[in-house]
Formats: sequence, C-alpha cells, structure tokens
Amino acid sequence: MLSIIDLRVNYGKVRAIQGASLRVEAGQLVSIVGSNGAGKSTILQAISGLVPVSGGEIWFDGERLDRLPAHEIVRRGIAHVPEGRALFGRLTVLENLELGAYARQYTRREFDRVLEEVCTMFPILKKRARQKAGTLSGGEQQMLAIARGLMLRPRLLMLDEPSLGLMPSRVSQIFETLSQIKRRDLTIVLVEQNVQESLELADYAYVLQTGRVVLEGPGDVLLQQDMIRQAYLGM
Amino acid sequence: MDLAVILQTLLSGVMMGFVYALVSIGLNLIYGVMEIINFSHGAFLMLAMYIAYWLNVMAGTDPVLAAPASGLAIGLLGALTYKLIIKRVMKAPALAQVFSTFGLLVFLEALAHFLWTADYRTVEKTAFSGVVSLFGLRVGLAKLVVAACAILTTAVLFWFYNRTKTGKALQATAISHRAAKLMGIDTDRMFLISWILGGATVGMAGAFLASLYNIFPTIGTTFVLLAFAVVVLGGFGSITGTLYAGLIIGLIENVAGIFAPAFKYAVVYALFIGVIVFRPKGLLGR
Amino acid sequence: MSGRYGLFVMVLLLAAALVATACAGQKAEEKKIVKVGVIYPMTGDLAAVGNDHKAIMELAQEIINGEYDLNIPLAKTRGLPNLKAELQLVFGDSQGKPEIARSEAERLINEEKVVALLGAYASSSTAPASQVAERYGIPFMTPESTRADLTERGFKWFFRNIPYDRMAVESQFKFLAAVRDKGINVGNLGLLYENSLWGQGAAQEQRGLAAKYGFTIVVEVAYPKEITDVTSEVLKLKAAKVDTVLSTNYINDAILFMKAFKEQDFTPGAIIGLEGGMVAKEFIPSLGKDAGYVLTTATWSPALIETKPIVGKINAMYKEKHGKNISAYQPHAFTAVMVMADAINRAGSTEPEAILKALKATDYPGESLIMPWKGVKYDEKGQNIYGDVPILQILDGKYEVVFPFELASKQLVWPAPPWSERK
Amino acid sequence: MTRKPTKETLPALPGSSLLKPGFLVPLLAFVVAFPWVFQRSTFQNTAILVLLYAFLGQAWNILGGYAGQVSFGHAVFFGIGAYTSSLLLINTGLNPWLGMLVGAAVAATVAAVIGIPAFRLTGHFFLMATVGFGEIIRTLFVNLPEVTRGAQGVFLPLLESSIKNLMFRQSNTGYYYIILVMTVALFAGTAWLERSKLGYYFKAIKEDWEAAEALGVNATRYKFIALAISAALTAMGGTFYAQWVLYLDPYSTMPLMVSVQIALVAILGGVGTVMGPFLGAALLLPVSEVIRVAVGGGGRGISPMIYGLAIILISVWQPNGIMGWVQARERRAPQDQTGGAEP
Repeated sequence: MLSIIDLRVNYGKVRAIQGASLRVEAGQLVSIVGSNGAGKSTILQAISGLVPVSGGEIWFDGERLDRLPAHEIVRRGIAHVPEGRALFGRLTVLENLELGAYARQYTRREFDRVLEEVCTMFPILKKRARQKAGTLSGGEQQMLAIARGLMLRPRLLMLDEPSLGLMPSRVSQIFETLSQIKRRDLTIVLVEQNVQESLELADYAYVLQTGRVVLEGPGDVLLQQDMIRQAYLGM
Repeated sequence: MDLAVILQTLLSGVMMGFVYALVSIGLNLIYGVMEIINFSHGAFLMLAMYIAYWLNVMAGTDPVLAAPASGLAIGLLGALTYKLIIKRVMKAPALAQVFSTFGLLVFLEALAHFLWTADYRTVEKTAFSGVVSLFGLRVGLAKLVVAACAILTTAVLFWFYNRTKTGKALQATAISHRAAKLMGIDTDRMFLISWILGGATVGMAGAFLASLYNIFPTIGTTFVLLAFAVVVLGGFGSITGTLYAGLIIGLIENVAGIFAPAFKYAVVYALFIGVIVFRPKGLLGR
Repeated sequence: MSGRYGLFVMVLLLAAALVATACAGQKAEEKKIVKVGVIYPMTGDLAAVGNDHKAIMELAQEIINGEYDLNIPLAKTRGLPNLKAELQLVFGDSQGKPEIARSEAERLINEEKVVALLGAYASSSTAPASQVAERYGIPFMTPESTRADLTERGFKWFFRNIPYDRMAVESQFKFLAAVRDKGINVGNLGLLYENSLWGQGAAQEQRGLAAKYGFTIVVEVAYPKEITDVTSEVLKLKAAKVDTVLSTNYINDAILFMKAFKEQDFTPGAIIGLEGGMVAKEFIPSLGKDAGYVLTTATWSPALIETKPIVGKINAMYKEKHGKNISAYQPHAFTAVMVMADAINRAGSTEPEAILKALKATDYPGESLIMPWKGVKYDEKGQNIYGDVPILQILDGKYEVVFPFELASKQLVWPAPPWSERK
Repeated sequence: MTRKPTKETLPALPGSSLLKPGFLVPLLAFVVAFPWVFQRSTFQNTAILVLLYAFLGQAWNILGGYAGQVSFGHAVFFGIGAYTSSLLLINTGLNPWLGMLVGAAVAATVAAVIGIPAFRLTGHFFLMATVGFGEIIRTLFVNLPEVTRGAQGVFLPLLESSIKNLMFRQSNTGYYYIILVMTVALFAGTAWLERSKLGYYFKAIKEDWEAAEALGVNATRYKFIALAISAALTAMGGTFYAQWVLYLDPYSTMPLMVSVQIALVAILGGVGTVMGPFLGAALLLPVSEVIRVAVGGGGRGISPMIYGLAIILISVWQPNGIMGWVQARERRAPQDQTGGAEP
C-alpha cells in the first residue's frame, strides 16, 4: 500500500534520513522504533509532505507522493497525528473534529455519522464537544488528536508518539484504543518510544538508527532480538 | 461637565470605534493567518477612498453604495500583493517582509499623488447628509450610516469566519500552519484568501469613510497607526477582539479628547504599549 | 572576487551619473542672465503648493523678460534694463525637509550662482535655507513663511513680504475690538488650534493680545493635526460656552471641524480663522453652504480678481495657461519675483551688497501689486511694513472683505445664524 | 548536495571580502579625497547625508542587526541627541561636542527606560512598541514647550566656524570630515564588535534567546547594553545633524519616516554586517537624489514611486540586502578558483 524507497531528507547540512526503505501493507500496523533523533518523526513528516524530500521515492497506492503538497496528500486519505498533537487549542473540540474532516466533502448526514462513529470510540469527547481543546487534559487531548485523524476516515493513519508525556494509566488507555482501531482493519504506522507495547501491537516493525533502517521484521520477532532488548528494553 | 456631554462623547466614541474596527479587521486577518504586518494597509484604504470618490464624481454613486466595487477592487489588489510580493518574501527574513509592504506603501501613495495630485478632495453628492437627533444626542447621518455598515460588514465577516468551512480553515491556519496542512488545508490558498478578505474589508471601509473625510494620498497613514493599536489591543487573529478593541480605542480617543486633546493619540499609544507588555495576547486574547 | 570590484564600479557609476545629471543643467551662458534661486517643496506632502507656485512664478518671469502692457515695474521693458540681462528662475526641490532645503540652498548658491533666493513655504524649510543665505551673504526673500521669529534672528539678508502671524493675529483683535465698539457682544473667546509650529505660535500671540485688548479666553483646544475624529474637541468648546472661536487650522482639520460644529449644533457668534485651511481652495467647495459666515484673516482674497484690475489681468493670463484661477498663496510667490527683480534692476549689479542696499530701499507701489497691500517696504528686520491683513467673511459662497469697515465689500454678519436657520 | 544559502554554509565572517585592505584602502582613499575631487555642494551635501545615514544605520545595526531587536523608533534618540546639545548650547552655551556626549547619555537613559517594558516583547511586538514610544515621545516634545520650545522648534545660534564649535559657515568640507571621522570610527568599532565577546553575545541573543540564556549569557542585560549603545550613537548623529542644519523641530526630526529611513539603510545594505549600513546609505540616498534630478522637480511623485518600487524589488530579490549578494558571490568565489585550477 505504502512503499518508501531509499528515502533521503536533509535539514540544511544535517542528513536526517539517509536512505531508508519501508513497506506498509494494507491492514497492517507497522511500528517504527529507534532512539531520539533516529529520524522516526522525519519519515512520517516526509510521507505527509511536511518536509521536502531530498531523494528517493514515496509511493502510495500506485501514486507517487513525494512531489505532492501536504494538503493533497491528506486528500489521498493519509491522516497524520503528529507528535505534540498539534490541536487547535483556541477552537472547540467539535471544531477540531470538523477540521479533521476538512479534506472530505461530507454531506451533513455523512459527517454526523462519522462523528457518531468516532465518538463511540471516545465518549469523553462528546461530553466535551463545546469545550476549548486547549482546556482538555493531556490524555483527552491525545484522544482528540486521534479522533480528529479518524474523522478523515483515513486509509492510512500515522501516529507519532501518542503516549508521550502521559501518565502511565493514560498510556495503557491509549494502547487500548490503538488495538481497538487496529481491529477495524485500518492501516496504521506507529512511531513510539514505548518499544515493548508498540512491538507487541505491531504486525511488522522497523528499527531506525541515525536515519537508516538497521533492523526490520514482524513485531514479535523483533521483540525477541537481543539488540532490541538491550538497547530499548533494558534487559 | 454635564451628563449630555459625557453621553455625547461616549456615543461618538462608539461610532468611531466601529469604524476603527472595520479598518483594522483586514490587518488583523492577514497578520493572524500569516504573521505579516501589512504596512501598505493604509494605502489600500486610501485607494478605496479614491475609488468611491471617482465613482461619485463620474457616476454619482453614493460612497456607501460604492463599497462593493471598492471592496472587490481592493480585494483584487490584496490578491495581487500576495501573489506578486508576499509569496516571494514568505521564506525571507521577517525584515524583508516588513520592508516589502512598506515599499508598497510608498509606491501606492506616490502613485496616487501622480494620478490625482496632492489636492484634498471631498465627496460632494451624498444621499446621507444632515443630523439625527435622539434624546438630545446628535449624530451626523453619514456617520450613523457608516457605523451601521461597519457593524454589518463585521457581522458578515464574523459569520464567515466562525460558521463556514473556509472560515474555520482560516482560523486553523492562523493557529498553526503545520497543523492546518495536516488537516488537508491548502495553506497557500488560505493566505491568498486572507489577503483578498483583508483587502476587501479595508476596501469597503474606505468607501464608507469617503463620505466622512477629505481624500488625499497620505490619508491612510492617519488611520493605519490607530489600526495597529486596535489589532494589538484586540489580540491577533481575533475578530471579536478587534471589534471590542476598536470600541475601546474610539472611546479612549474621545474621552481623552475632552481632557487633553493634544495628547489623545499619546494616550492611545501608551495604552497600546501597556497592553502588549502586560497582555501580549491582547486585552481579549485567549 | 569580482564581487568587490563590481561594487566599486557600481559606486563609481553612481558618482558618474551624478556628475552627468548635474552638468546637464550647465549651458547657455551666452545670453546675459541673472539667476534667482527658488526653493519649494516639489515632491512630498506639500508638492501641490510647490508646483502651483512654480507655475505662477514662471508667469512672473515671462512678464519680466517680455514686453507687456501692465502697470508693473519691468513689465513694459524686456528683462532687467539696468543690467541688460534676462531674469532666470532656477528651481530647487526641498521635499518639505529641512536638511534638503538647506542642501538645495547651497546648491543654488554655489553651483547655479544665483544672486538671490526665494522660498521656501514651510517655515521649517525657510529657516535652514535662509541660514545658508545668511552664511553666504546672499539675499533671501520669503513670500509666505509666517512664523514670527524668522525676522527676529537678527539676520542681515532676510526679507519677508507676508504679514507674519503676529500681524494677522493683531488684525483679528483689532477686528474684535472694532466689533465690540459697535456694540456687538463678542463674549468669551475659545482658542482652537492645530498643535504644531503654526498653531502653537498663533495661540501664543492670541493669548497675549487677548489680555492686551481685554478679552477673556475661557478654553483652549489644541489638537494633533493628524486627527481623525474631532467630536470631543467640539464638545469641549461647546461645554465651555464659547461665544467666539479663534480657529487656526489646516484645510483637512478645518473641514472636519466645520462638519462637527454642525453635527453638534454648535453655533458660536463667530468663527475667525487665521488663513490656512479657511482660505484654501478646497474649503468652500468641500463644505458648500456650511462654510457660510466663517470669518478669516487673509493676506490675499479671491475677491480681488474682480475688484482690483491688475489682479484680474494677471489672473486672466494665468487662467489662459493653466485653466484655473490663481488662489491662496500663489500671489505672494508672484509678488516676491516682481519685488526681487525690481530690486536687482535698481541695484544695477549682481553684487550681493548692491542688491541688499536696493532691497532695503524698496518702496514698491501698491497699485502694481496683485496684493491688497499699500506697497512693499521693509523695516530694519526685513519685514514688510505695508502688509495689511483684511478680514474676510464667506457670504453666499464667496469671500467678501468685511474689515476694515471702510474697505468692506459686504456688510459683516455677526452673530452667525444658528445651523437650523440657515437655508 | 544542495547549494541553498543556509546559515550553516555561511563563512565565519560574512561579507569579509569588503573588510580586506584590497577593498578598504581604495575606498578610504576615495572618501578622503572626495571633497577635493567633487567640489560641487550637491555632491558634498549628498555625501554628508550618505555618511550621516551610514552612521545612523550602523548605530541601528548594533541593536537591530547584531542583537536582532528591530526598532522603528530610533528617530526619538536622533531627536534627543539633536535637542539636548542644541538646547544646552542655547541655554548654557555648552560646547556642542560636550553637548553631544550629554545627548548620548540622555538618549541611553531614555533608551533604558523604554527598554524595561519593551524588552518583555519580541519580534513584531517589540517593533510595534518602538513605534508607539516614538509617537508618544514626539507628542511630548511637541507639547512641552517650556523644555523643548514645542512645535516652534529651535534655531541654533551661528557660532564662529571651527572644529571646536562643530560649525562651519562657508564650506561643507569641515562637516564632511567630521562625519567621516565619526563614521569611520564607528565602523571600525563595529568591526571590532563583530569579533568581540560582546558581539558574540549579541549574536547569540539574536539567534536563540533561550539557548543564550542557557549558556549563561544574561540576555536581558546584553539587550539593554545593545540598546543603550545604539541609542547613544544615534543621538550623536542627531547632534551632528543639528549643528549642520541649524534648525530643529519635532515634526521634521522625529517622525516615523526618519526611524524607518534609518532602519531601511541598514536593512537594504544587509543587517548584522559591518559594511551593510554604508552600502545601504551609499545606494539609497544618491539614488533617490539622482532620480529626483533626472525626473525633474515637477515629477509629481514619480521619484517616490521609483523609490518604493526599488524597496519592493530589493526585498523580493535580495531579502538579505546588498550584503546578501556580496556573500553569495563570496561563497561562489572559492569554487570558481578550484574550478579554474582544473584543466
């Protein structure tokens, strides 16, 4: 569904991604793990068109993405829930969700149905609909960010550090949600620092180091690898 | 000081407040969405006043009715400004942005001077003359009509900004370009829209003001400094804030005018500095 | 590498361009020519004034250099007969900025070798430009800068034709006193003035003279000239129960105030302006009948076009060329050229000292002036002592002389009728 | 590899080729010889204006270019300098050179007071605050006639021509050399600043305020220092202006347009570079002069039209100013050399 071939991204002189190739099959949950600065977020940003690609190719459903502007990529059905959530804090929860559906020309009725669907997954958001997004708690904000992404009815959902900065109890809640989403046959790319959980959840995973893929394989297989255990799980 | 004077002052302040708000909204829209200060805003206003003036001279159109035409024309000018200048300096240092619009101001004022000389011009044929008297308070009809039009225009813009999909997208872009892109919003289009809307509102404001003021090439500068104060006071990116701030400045200006007219703009600027220092998000910022 | 040389070449090219453009003006020395420099704002905010002045001064030059049957010295003869030379005006652009006015004065003196300077409209430009003339020992004549202390600097080379602000204000008070003597109630005075050089200076004179003539000032309203809304200022005047407003405004604010007076139904017995906005060509067209009954001092009045033959003739010549009547301060500029040319001719020489001597001996006849003055004659400070300042009133959409009473073209109307009773 | 002009690819001293003797010596020779070569007063006056604005632009550059705090209110300091020395000269007969120092001190003090609220702001907000302060202080100057003579302005008394009196009656050469010496000294000082610890701190503040704080640079303190230096120098320029034009009033010395012109000189030349303000002044002022002479007096606004257009074009095509262009050439130069060495 999504294939990245020999991707390179430079920030000025800094080479953030220096030739990474990844594949994501439809219906899979693919995890990308790696230490800080390994280039995980950069890959997601390159896919969604937020950073210019210096080399390589990104293909999505037979269409080349890396020449398209960001808003066109969203229209292809790729939702990106970025690190730090990027909510519209001044706007209400409902308005945030509306904006999540911006790229779709829903009719009123379709919109209501999608909204209902998303809200059954996150009941708390329905209660907070008229509240400013900025006033929500950290966990709630993350829920909203994911919900907003789902409003697109995406074909590919990319999540960047959804559990970052949350209390442990909230973290498990997020992963609960993720597995729930996964069950709905959505294709997901997940970038996480919680390597254990994310690999448990993943169908397939890539390990990134200084802008290169150093290891890949099914999530449970990788979880058994010594390198992973030493580097990320402290075992 | 008797009550009548106080009430009259307040009324006059409120009327001017709406005018200031309308003049400032476009500035705020553009800054809110792009973080670019449009120094040529005053020149846009001036050109709009000339459009209303010439329509009045040539076709006898009342300036208030010229508003759609001048709104359209200045909206177009806004679009051109964005396409030809702003787009090219967006990635440049902030200073280059400041100076590109400043250069445009100099250019447009000189152009007006070249085309129409520095003579003061006054709209002579207007349907709204005379004075309305209400409970002993007096207001020029033209001013009343202008205030009403300002309220109406602001209301329409408010509706657009808060109730339409494009309006919401503008707000989203104002909050974060990156987040807006992730929603599939074409930010480049939003920038263009903000310039069109910014131009159109100040274009309409200019037509309204044409019946109240003398028209000459540098008339815009008089308003634009006040407009900056209004925008800062109201908070960037907030239309409601701009409306309230316009009212506050109109009131302060008029009240200060009673006590120390020579210092009245100094008082406005002092307040303006106070606000940006202690409440940088504006008096009503969130 | 080539970068720095490229830049150097650029600088040199610029210098070359400067030389080229400056040299272009230097030719045609064959005919005997006497040059007089003129400094006005030709660009910038005051450009309209400068360009209007230039137009009428060129007419004056034409009259001097040609033969015209006009009762003006030098009109009937060609050029300056005593020097057997033609007069040439050389214009400089001050841009309305003091430092540029200064530079232009030096340029005209050093490079154009002018024998005298005229200018420079705004007092803030006249001051530095005349300082240059003083330093070089060249006569400087201002046709229209009214700031009082320009003639208080002890300058040897400075001359002023226009009655300055103090004289105009004096005229306001002579008028008020005469009106009072007629048994009309002048009542309390209120000062309304734009808060820059001119307005502040006028207010200062008005304060002094009010005390001297026994009038009471009950309120002073000074406002910044870039004003956008004047309602509160009008309310302040109204609340202070002002009977007579002494109003010193530029055109823009003058119109705003008149509109606000009407809006707030404020009808003082009289509004007396100090030229400026009240005599500007836009004042009556902009306000229509609402301009009625306004009084103002005026060193020149459009009424003269009809009442004084010489003014009519010059106006006809001007109108034929430019399609409009002469207005406001243009006659002052015209007069300055005539008076200066006359002095140079009498001096019979281009030596500064000789011209100075001739200027000091000036006694220009009133009937040859397109001004309403008795003539031009300078006191030891260089001020024209014959400059009278009549008071005009706008009646039926026209400026009419109402004071001095013996020169009145129409009867004074005081108090002005309330707004509601005007037709 | 992309060849985008990013920060990382800049040489250590941007525009340094203009600071080498190969450029400086001929330039200095040219400016020193200028009044002898070009005796016409137009040239001399324009040259004085160029040097004065190069001086003012450099003073602005210390705050706006090096420390990154963009001000649109420098006309206030210019006016304070001009007024302080002139009023002292008139009221107490103080020598203008001493008056210049007093003016600088007053301006620095006022600057410090303005800085207290203004430095709580950054970016556009700081800029807007300086505009506001400019308007407020100008209003005060207009409305405190007891101190400033109000809008009436100030005539300077004519003193005997001498360097000591900072006044020359007949010739401009004296003025020219005084402002030349002032400007050269300031530019030398700036070149020193660029290499000094202080300059380094300024740049650190400009690049990343928080990072500078984290490195132990007291950012606020250095911002105040930059502002005070900048204001004091601008005031010195003001004194020179007063002694040269011999007339002052708040409307012509302290309007927003003067503030903008000061900043414009530095920005067009290239902010945060030693030679930028000179290049900006040398281009901007003669160009507007040449346009004015070429188009003629009755140009009805053609020259400001061209001026405005020029500003737009420069900001669009060379947003880093003339120095941006010079730097781009410098970056290309080494490659050209290696290219030339190969067969």
